[in-house]
Amino acid sequence: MSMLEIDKVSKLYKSGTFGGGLKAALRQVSFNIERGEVVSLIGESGSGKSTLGKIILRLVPPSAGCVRFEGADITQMKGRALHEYYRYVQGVFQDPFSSYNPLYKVDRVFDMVHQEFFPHLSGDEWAARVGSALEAVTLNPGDVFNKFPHQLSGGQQQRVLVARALLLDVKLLIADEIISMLDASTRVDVLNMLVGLKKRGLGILFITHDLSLGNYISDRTVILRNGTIAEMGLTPLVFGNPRHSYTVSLLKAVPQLHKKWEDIDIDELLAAELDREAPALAPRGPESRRYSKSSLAPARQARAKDILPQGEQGPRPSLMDLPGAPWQRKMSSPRLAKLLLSQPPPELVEVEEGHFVAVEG
Amino acid sequence: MSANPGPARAAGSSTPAPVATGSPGEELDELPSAAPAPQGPGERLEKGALAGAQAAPVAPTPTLAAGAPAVRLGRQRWEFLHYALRNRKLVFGFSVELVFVLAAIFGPLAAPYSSAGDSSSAGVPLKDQCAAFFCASGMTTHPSAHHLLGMTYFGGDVLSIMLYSLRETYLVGFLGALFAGIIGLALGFTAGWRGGWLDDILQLFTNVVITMPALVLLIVIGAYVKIHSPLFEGIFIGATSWPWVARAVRAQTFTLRERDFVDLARLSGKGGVSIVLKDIAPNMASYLFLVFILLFSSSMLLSVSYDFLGLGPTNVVSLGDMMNSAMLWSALNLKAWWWFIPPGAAMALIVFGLLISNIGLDEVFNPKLRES
Amino acid sequence: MRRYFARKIGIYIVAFWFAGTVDFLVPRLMPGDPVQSYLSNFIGANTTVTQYRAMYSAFAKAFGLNVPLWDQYWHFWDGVLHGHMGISISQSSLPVTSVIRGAAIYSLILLVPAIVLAYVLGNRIGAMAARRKVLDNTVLPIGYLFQASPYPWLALAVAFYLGAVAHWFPIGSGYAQNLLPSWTNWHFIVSVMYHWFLPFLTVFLVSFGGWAIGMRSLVIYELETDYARYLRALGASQRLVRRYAYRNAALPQLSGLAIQLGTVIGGNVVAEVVFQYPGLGHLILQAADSQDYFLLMGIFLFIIIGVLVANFVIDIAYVMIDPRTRLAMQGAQA
Amino acid sequence: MSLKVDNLRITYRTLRGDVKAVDGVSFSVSDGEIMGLAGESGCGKSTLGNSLVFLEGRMRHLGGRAELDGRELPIADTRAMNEYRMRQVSLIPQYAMSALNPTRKFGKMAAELLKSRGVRFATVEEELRRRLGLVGLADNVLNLYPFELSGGMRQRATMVLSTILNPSLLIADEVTSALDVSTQRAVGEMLMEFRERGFVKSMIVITHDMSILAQIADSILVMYAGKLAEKAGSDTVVNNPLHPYTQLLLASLPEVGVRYDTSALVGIPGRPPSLLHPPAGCRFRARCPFAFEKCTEDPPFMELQPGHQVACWKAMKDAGLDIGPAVPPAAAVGEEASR
Repeated sequence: MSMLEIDKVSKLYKSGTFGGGLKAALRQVSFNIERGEVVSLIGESGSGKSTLGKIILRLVPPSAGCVRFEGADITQMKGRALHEYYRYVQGVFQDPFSSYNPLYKVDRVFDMVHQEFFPHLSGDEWAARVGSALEAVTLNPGDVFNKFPHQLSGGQQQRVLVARALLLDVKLLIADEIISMLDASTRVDVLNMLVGLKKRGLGILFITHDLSLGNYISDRTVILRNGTIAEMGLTPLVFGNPRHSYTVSLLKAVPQLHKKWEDIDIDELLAAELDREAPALAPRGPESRRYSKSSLAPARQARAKDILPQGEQGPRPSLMDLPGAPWQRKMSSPRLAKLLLSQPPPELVEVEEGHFVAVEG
Repeated sequence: MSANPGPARAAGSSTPAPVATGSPGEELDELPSAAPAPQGPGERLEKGALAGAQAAPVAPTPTLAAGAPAVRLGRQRWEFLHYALRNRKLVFGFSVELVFVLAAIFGPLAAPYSSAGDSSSAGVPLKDQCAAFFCASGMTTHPSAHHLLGMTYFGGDVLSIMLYSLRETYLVGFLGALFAGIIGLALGFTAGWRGGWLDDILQLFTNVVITMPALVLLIVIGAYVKIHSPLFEGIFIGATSWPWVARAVRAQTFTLRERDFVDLARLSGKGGVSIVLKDIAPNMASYLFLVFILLFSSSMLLSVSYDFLGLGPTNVVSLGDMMNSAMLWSALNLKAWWWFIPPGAAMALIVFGLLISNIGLDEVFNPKLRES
Repeated sequence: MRRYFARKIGIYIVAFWFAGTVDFLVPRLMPGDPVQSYLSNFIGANTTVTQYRAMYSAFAKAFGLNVPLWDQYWHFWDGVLHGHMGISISQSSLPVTSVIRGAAIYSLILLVPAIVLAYVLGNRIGAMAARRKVLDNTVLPIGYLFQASPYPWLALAVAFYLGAVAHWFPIGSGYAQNLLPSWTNWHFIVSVMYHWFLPFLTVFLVSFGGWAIGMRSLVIYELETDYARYLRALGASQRLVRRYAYRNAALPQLSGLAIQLGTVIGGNVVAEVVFQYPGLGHLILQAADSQDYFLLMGIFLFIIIGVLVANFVIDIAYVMIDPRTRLAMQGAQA
Repeated sequence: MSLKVDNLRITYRTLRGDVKAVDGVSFSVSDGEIMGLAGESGCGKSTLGNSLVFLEGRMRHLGGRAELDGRELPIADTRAMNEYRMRQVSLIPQYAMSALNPTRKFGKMAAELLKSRGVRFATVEEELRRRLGLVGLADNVLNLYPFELSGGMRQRATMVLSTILNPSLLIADEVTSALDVSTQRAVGEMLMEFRERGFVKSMIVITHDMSILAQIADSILVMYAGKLAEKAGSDTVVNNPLHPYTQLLLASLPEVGVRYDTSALVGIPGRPPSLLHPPAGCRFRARCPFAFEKCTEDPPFMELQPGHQVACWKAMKDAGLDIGPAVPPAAAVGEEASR
């Protein structure tokens, strides 16, 4: 049994100004996380990666599917059980500053854990625990105690939050873009610290949009696109031998210091992109993907224009506007939701051992 | 904090939250992933609602509805004090308030014509015969050395009556603000925190109450039951003036709820009530303080109107009552301006002082305004 | 669009139902017996108990109070929806609806121009204050002073200085007492206008300051937004930037107008009472004093209807001027 | 020589005092050059870039000058500067996604903006449409409100509008920061295309992301704590950095293919100094592993190799320059005080 099993998790959001539409943030996503494993969940904005993180942390309920932690379905947990769950699964978020209530001193994040989970521990015992947790994240207690959050650097803030999680008997840490707001010079230290924790047996779900970071740190990689898994597997396989065109195009778009974009064939990238657009059911994607198609050379553009969905010419199409969709505007949300959820995601095929790719087209 | 009009901006950009480094330098520069402030119509509507709410009771100080500041309060208390003492508006407003509050507290003791024989009940003279407590000469008189603000038709000393009235007006204002604040906070927090159908229902309720003209409603109710005490008047005022508070608090809660520290508190096993009280509410503290000031002013103004129309408590005298009897006993025709101008002016000055200190506080809370 | 308005109308229906129910329940749930207190006006020293009982049951029947509460409630709404609001006892036993009609016209000619003018002028001047220091330093304190003034005081001061002392305008009544109300009589209309001015001025002043102050802050806020920064960075004229700021600031002000209505009506009641102006505000207070319950209920419901209609008009106006609401509601995005 | 900035000093007013965000900065950008301006948050790069277009409320010009195409930019004079904005020097702001008036159709806003700059919309409308097409926006965006466009579409519309009058210099402030990788590439290529098509002559691209600059910039200027650290051609900066800060920064960037188990990276310990009261001498001194006594003195921004300028005593020493004896700290302090 895996430590964490994500089983056909779907999430629908209401969209549109007056909540008339529905958008599928996740569609039947399934994968597991083993004990002590670092899994990176990579996706662009709108891919549903943060939503999945929040579902695992029980901050957002899934629309369908379930998440099991050591066999127990966490989506049904309440009260005591949920409280206990948080003993083992914790999270750190993207914006370190926003993670602290600016009115309180940094110590409060530790105090809350003390009150809620270890009320029986005396002050001294607790201080000793906090000390060793801080040590694990290579922080000096004197640097953080009795300070307000704004007096710490972003890197320190994130370390404190990781230390807070370590105070519990944490087995899985959801790290949601935890270094994307840090300065380049301090990022890698936080990454290295996570690696150190992994060596102590901590499982980590490392959520990021940055492929190089995912590659740097993880054992396994899940590439999420528009709420479905495009490719997943052992990190060296996914990055060394990407099989899904989306993964390929992402890798090619990553700005690199020593390899110019020009040396990467944009046409190939474009073709892959357009192929992906074909199925009418592709839920409304992040607009972002779309402009990789709008490369500037007129010839290419003309080509792109013929095949582009209408959205590029005007407002983005909502799921409901897509031509050929079996439903139109008048359908009530519950039915629409059912339809959306019943659409199976692309099938995952194991192309080599430990490497799964979604079947395209 | 959240999204509303005012130099301090909403959601995305308002909080000058240092993101990456936390060094003093951070405020000047790029916050790489700072999301652009949302521009959806939803936000707009909410903003409008708030602005209107602001406009409604007394002073629309949209800056505070912009809800920027709170954060600063806890962060640099000394800094807050530093700017507070240097803010002329704040100092002016608070001085005015201090004078009137002192007058309300000690005034009756010092009133030149307080009833000598009945000092224990000096604060509650019956209103139409109140004159009897003070003096008994006969006709309205101009202000003079003996009667600084003149005398009423019944020979009451205007200054003395006013000093007694201040207490009642303050009391009703305070009670009204208190009740409106309690209702508004409770509903606003509940709706904002829980969301979903409960939010829908509470919003519907809020929207319904907001359309009710309070004064007219009170006339209807007053036709059947007389308001006998300042407490009742305060409750009534509170019961009709909370909706904009509820809306504003709801909107603020909505934005604060999205903050990561709220999620972190949940991950720490905290319950909803505790999170609202310990994490969300304190972050609105400065805003709530300003809200209370606005409520206080609007409650006092409302109570003056009620009392003026004879809908107020029957057994105490208030500033509104003074104007009421002035009108009833044709002070206009008698050209006895001293009968109604001073009480109204006192009221106006009190509220003016509150509004000005409100702006001052806003400037102190909100660093962006401080600059200019 | 339909969805939006359906929602809004839903709110209005609930608001109307709420007001009606308050209207219905207050006399029935409040301590004291309205019939009894009403009868006390007629009872002389020589009224016998039998007479009293007969009178009581007659009036209870007339008021419809002799049937179970649910039936009363049913009748009440039936009456309201058919425009049967009973008869006014204090106003020569005329039907309540016609009494209201007679007074409503006075209130409307007072309120509508005052609200519109205060809104338009207040916004203009507020926007101007946002950019002119001199104006700012004068408009702002004056605006706050108006806001801080209690309505009765404002009304009394206007009445006293412009009426009783300066004799520029009359105070008391809505027209010269020697004229019979007739909206075709030129003299009468002039007289109405003449009497109308001071209460109008009062109601105008009541809300003027608030708009000016609100607009000033909103414009200042808009001038700090990203689009304004961008325009300035590209060297757009101050005029353009201000015009955009003004237009965008006008939107929240408009929804503020809806919320303000209750307050303005309160100010209006006070002004009508001070000036003895024969509008609904004056009338409702009279009805309350003379315990003319049908009239009281009728006016209350009428005012609520007025507020709701005004709200609806504002909703429509908002949708017309804010493209975001308008287009979003056409389902372009939904 | 398109842009020449000489000893520019800009402060930024905050509650705690004036932040010396740009502290004596001199550099130049030639015609047709895309200069990347890199640095971590709070180093003053945005302030520097924005000050060349529009000094916002809290920014103050303390000294120094900027010259564009031989004419001095009156950067301290907001009014006089107006004439240059959009025509000579233009900006794609960091907030490009929210830079359009929410209640005006894009076309109408563009027309009104141009009219207020004395340009008849009709004369540029055709070109505007053409350029919108170039960035993948169809004609009808002119008839749409900003909220009908996605964030990325708004950003591109802003890019086109900012450059429609073919400014000599364009400041692009963090235009790629909030974007996904595939989008970053598209936007980066658009910027290059703008230059190639002559929509803008030269460009300053401000970003914290060195790898983007490695892709699109001709030269890179690295800032640290309000001062210039290094400037050179982008290949030189990436492959042959001379300033320890640049070296360490580049070494800490994970790249695709780098894994911790094969080649662990290290960051730079410490944090940048506060710019309220910046320390004397080299500002990177406290974090620099190579710091020596001389570093208590302010290093000059020197051209050590053709086209390669660095402000670092160690680099100068390595280049065989005589940097003179280290001034004893006490004397340095005294000198500081006497100024």
